[in-house]
Amino acid sequence: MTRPFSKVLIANRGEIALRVHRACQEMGIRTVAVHSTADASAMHVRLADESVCIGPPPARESYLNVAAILSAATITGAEAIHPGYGFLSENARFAEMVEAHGLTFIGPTAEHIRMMGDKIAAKDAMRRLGVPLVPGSLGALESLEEARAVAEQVKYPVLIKAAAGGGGRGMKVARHEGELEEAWRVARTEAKAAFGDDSVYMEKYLDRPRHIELQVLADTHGNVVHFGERDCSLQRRHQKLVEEAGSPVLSAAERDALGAQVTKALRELGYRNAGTLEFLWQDGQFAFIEMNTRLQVEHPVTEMVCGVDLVREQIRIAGGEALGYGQEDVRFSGHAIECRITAEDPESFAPSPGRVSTYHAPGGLGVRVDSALYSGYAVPPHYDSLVAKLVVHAPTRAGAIARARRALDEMVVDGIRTTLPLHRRIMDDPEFQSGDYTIHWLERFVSRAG
Amino acid sequence: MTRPFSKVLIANRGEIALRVHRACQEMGIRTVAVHSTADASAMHVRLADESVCIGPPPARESYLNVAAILSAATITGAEAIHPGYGFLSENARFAEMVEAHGLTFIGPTAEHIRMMGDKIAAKDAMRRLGVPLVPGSLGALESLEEARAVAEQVKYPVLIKAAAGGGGRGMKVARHEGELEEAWRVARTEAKAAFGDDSVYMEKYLDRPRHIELQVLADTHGNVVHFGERDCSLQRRHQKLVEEAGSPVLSAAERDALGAQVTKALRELGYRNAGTLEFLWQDGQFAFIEMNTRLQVEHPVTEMVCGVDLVREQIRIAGGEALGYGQEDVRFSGHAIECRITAEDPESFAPSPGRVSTYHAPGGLGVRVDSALYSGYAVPPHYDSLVAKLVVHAPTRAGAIARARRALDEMVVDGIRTTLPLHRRIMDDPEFQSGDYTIHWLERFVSRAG
Amino acid sequence: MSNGVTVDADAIRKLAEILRDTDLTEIEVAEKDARIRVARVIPAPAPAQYFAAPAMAPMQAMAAAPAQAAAPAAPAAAPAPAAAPSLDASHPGLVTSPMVGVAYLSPEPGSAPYITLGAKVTAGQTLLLIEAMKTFNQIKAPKAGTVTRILIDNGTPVEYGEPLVLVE
Amino acid sequence: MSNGVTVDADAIRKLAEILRDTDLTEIEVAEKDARIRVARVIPAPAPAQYFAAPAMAPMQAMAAAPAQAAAPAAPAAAPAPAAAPSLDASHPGLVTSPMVGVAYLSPEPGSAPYITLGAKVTAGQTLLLIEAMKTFNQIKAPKAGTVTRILIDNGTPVEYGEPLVLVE
Repeated sequence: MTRPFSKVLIANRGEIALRVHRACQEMGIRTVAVHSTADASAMHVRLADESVCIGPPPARESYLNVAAILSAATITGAEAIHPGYGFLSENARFAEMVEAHGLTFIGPTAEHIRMMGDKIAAKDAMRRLGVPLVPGSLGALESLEEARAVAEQVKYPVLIKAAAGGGGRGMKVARHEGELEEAWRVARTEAKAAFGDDSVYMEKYLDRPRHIELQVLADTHGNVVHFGERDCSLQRRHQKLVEEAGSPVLSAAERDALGAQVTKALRELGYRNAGTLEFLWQDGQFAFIEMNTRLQVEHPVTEMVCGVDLVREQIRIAGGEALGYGQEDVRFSGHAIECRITAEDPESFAPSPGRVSTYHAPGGLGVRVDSALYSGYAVPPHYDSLVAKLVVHAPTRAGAIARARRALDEMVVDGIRTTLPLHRRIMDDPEFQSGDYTIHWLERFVSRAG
Repeated sequence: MTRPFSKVLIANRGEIALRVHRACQEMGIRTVAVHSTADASAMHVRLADESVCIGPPPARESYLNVAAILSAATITGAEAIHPGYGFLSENARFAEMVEAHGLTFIGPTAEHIRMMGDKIAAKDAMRRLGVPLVPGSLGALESLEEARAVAEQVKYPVLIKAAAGGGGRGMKVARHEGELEEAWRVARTEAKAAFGDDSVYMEKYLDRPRHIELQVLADTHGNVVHFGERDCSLQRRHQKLVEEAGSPVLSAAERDALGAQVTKALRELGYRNAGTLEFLWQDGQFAFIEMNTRLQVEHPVTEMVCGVDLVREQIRIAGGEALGYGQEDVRFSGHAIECRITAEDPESFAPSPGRVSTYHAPGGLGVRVDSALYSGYAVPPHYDSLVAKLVVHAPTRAGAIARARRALDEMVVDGIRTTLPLHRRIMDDPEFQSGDYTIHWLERFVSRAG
Repeated sequence: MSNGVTVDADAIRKLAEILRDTDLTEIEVAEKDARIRVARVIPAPAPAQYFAAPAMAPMQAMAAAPAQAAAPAAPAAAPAPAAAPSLDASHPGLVTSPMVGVAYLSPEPGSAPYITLGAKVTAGQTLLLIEAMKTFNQIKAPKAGTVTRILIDNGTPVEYGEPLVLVE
Repeated sequence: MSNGVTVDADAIRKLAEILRDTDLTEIEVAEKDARIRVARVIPAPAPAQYFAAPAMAPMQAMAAAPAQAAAPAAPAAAPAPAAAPSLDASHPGLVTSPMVGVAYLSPEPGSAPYITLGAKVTAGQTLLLIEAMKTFNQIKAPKAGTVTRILIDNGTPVEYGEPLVLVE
């Protein structure tokens, strides 16, 4: 068996730390877990071969504490660091420091992380590389007059967005010319406040788009392969709740065409490791919105339909191995759905940390659970509310929905409130079952009586 | 979605009752669980849409109580009965009575169950149909002289077996002529005592065979498709412990050749529903030993490599639906391994029923657990010791073994003794990893120090 | 309560507190003639809470319904009120069903029932019939006594062990 | 409680503690007329027992090893004896590591250590160094007192919160 490293430090917590640990263990690689004092009895700490406490509960002093993590890698003799998602996973400076310490960062180069972290630079790059974009300004808007001109050109409604933005902050819609000036001002003020940078740019506002993203792997030998799309349109406040592979609206030919454009672009860019290009899709048109230079929460749905272990591939690539297969070897089989179960009230979405009195995972054919829960575990209040990902796979989309429904019925997380009831409602909903939904669907669904 | 029945009674318990329930629920079919008083709080009872207590703990008075089960079906309005494995699943009389009550038996015809239940009749049929057999007597031996003549012809060592046999009773080896007479006498005496019938037959004794079986589905429209082989050579006292799909020794061409012979035979036989033909394999030669006219415990490994839901297919076939696909549509992908976790001491194999204080199922990519356990459940002492099937799937056999190993490490069944430690040892063993083992391997492995 | 039992509430509460604090499940304190024993069951999660409760199923409803002797004859599959008065299954005069089937209170449709509430019965007297597999099985009184409850309606499906009649 | 039961809370709590330490499930103590009996149900396995214990990992060994002040300097990654005396992390005089790194007891290789067992220290006096990210961080005494335990060896890797020195 190939074993690119003998020891890997996992700079994360929760289900994704466990996910990386599992891949490492199956590859015969020893793991080092790092954890805050709040996570001393967490699953990723218990299962890891070694563990190092790196700080107090606040993430800033532990999971975002670069010095502590690098020290932990040094004293344990880890050869590489997997950042998971969130935390330091898209921190170019961290990636640089890891390499400066003679360790391998399991991810892209710092240069590419930085490029894709700047939303304007990312779009510039993708435009040059021939990836379709939302019509809009070619970079930051210098003035209100320029904004007005661009809006005339792409036609209202338009969206003004912070160049350094994310999470919906510094983002304003102008539905007609009369709304433009205020949208311009507010977006800039918010951008300045949130990111310390008031650069904004403009895009045509799509009123009923879907969020469709493409998973890519690139090795250090120039091979780039895509693993098809994920439809992540079911979002609430920009948080994905349910993801599917493939998208109910995409044909194999459309997937192939987009995949060819994207892999060509990343090959030219010299990108390496895992990456995801996010698109808005409306009326058959794709528009690039951003690229995530890391593993995504929803990567399992891709693994289910392609039969690939994306984390294993990330580690192999970081170790300098060639993919060893081409685009023609990637086959898509059946349909997969992921339900993100969070420790939140299923109606108010109020966080619900606390002790899990009983945890029982569903089982059987086509059911995968990625979770760091166990009976007796206390979900700490300091971190993300994601506690379990239920992933199902079946030959058809209808079969996957039926499987998700029965697995949700078997799943027990007692002692805290979770979004399990909401997921059951979604799976039962005829509109969801029809596949005809946009990124606005879930907000309306949630606001309906439970 | 197709729904051949609106309500199905599951005439079984434990993980297989749950397995059938899951398939029904995903098809939109309501389920009726039957149970003994010992199983009132069992998982299959809790999850079923309806449940009926059919008798006291002894299986003879509950799970083998035909009258109680048929009454339960009648009073609940079930349209079909799935027998699972064991209990009444290969009872031709039960299948007849189910049909006589106007219900559908989810399985083969009583005639075929009866034919395959008689080991001599089964071999006669398979011989006529061109399926390869172990060289031996053409039916029951009339006399010691005949036995001697057949043994001369097929060459020693030979095996004398009860016609009505099973479970190793009424089975004796004669390694040379001097041992024949005693083997003949003892086998007949045991056969008489165990089965009330002293008919015996003779087979060439294979000294280092593998147990390889072929999974078949046949609909009522003449379509017969096979789903490849399972290697079940890892047995202790004729009980399978670990199963793999595919077999480490079989090439795709050999699988295709055997599959073609078998599907042709079953098509001629007019067989329907699921069935498994068991073979001994040695030096590239297959020899039919028996056919199981039901779902097998180890069916999940086939499901993993073929992406088929065998229970769903059984139900569809029983509902009169055509398979809807041909042999060319069945694809084999990767490798699957099943570990049967039993409530037994991992060294002495002493049964260990009792309360499970903590049950924690492993998760992540390529891991499936079929188990009726939950934290707080008391494993009753009345029934089979199988408490969980851990099934893993990976692109390669080595990957599947590594995945099984890490999943076994994550799995927790506290409060009772289980064979989890034994399975960890097997996965770690270089000989098992090499794939070079026979049906005798496990007995020797187990007898080695733990 | 001059010569009865003195309930020393304070002492009991004190013991209960210790029990809670210490993870003990039982404390017994005895002194001369007095003895206090406090115990608690560690609330191992109750089985019934482990799983998403399935919709009340007909058979489960049936199991509960017969316990309400005074209830109007409801359709067998109608959901029973949740709080049907329960009867201890080990009650010595309780006659339970020895088989799965359909219970009949009279020998044939339209005829008088075998028993009525308050009737005196002798040991071995037929109380009702259970039809299973097209045969009618007589369910007999295990002892002489008075019929104090009839727990099933005529024509009700019954499961094994289900309470039928109380003879006291 | 003249004619009631005397609740000897101290005795009960003491018995509870013994019960916990010994894994017993019941203790009964009788003396003349008095009798105390305590029992407990062994709780569902504590979290630490839920999972197949991984091989003793270096860092876990490190966490345990420093507690043995008198032990000979063992290689950092050597497995620690299971029963290292434990120190309550909330002990007021305990100095714990504010960072992950490597602890050094002297300013430079070969020089005299900052402190020795039994030394008097003043508040703010440097006790040791922790190297993290190639910088050496002085760990200072939080209060004046006597060094009663030194819980790490020179050159030992330490994790966040790990006990270093006890000043009493």
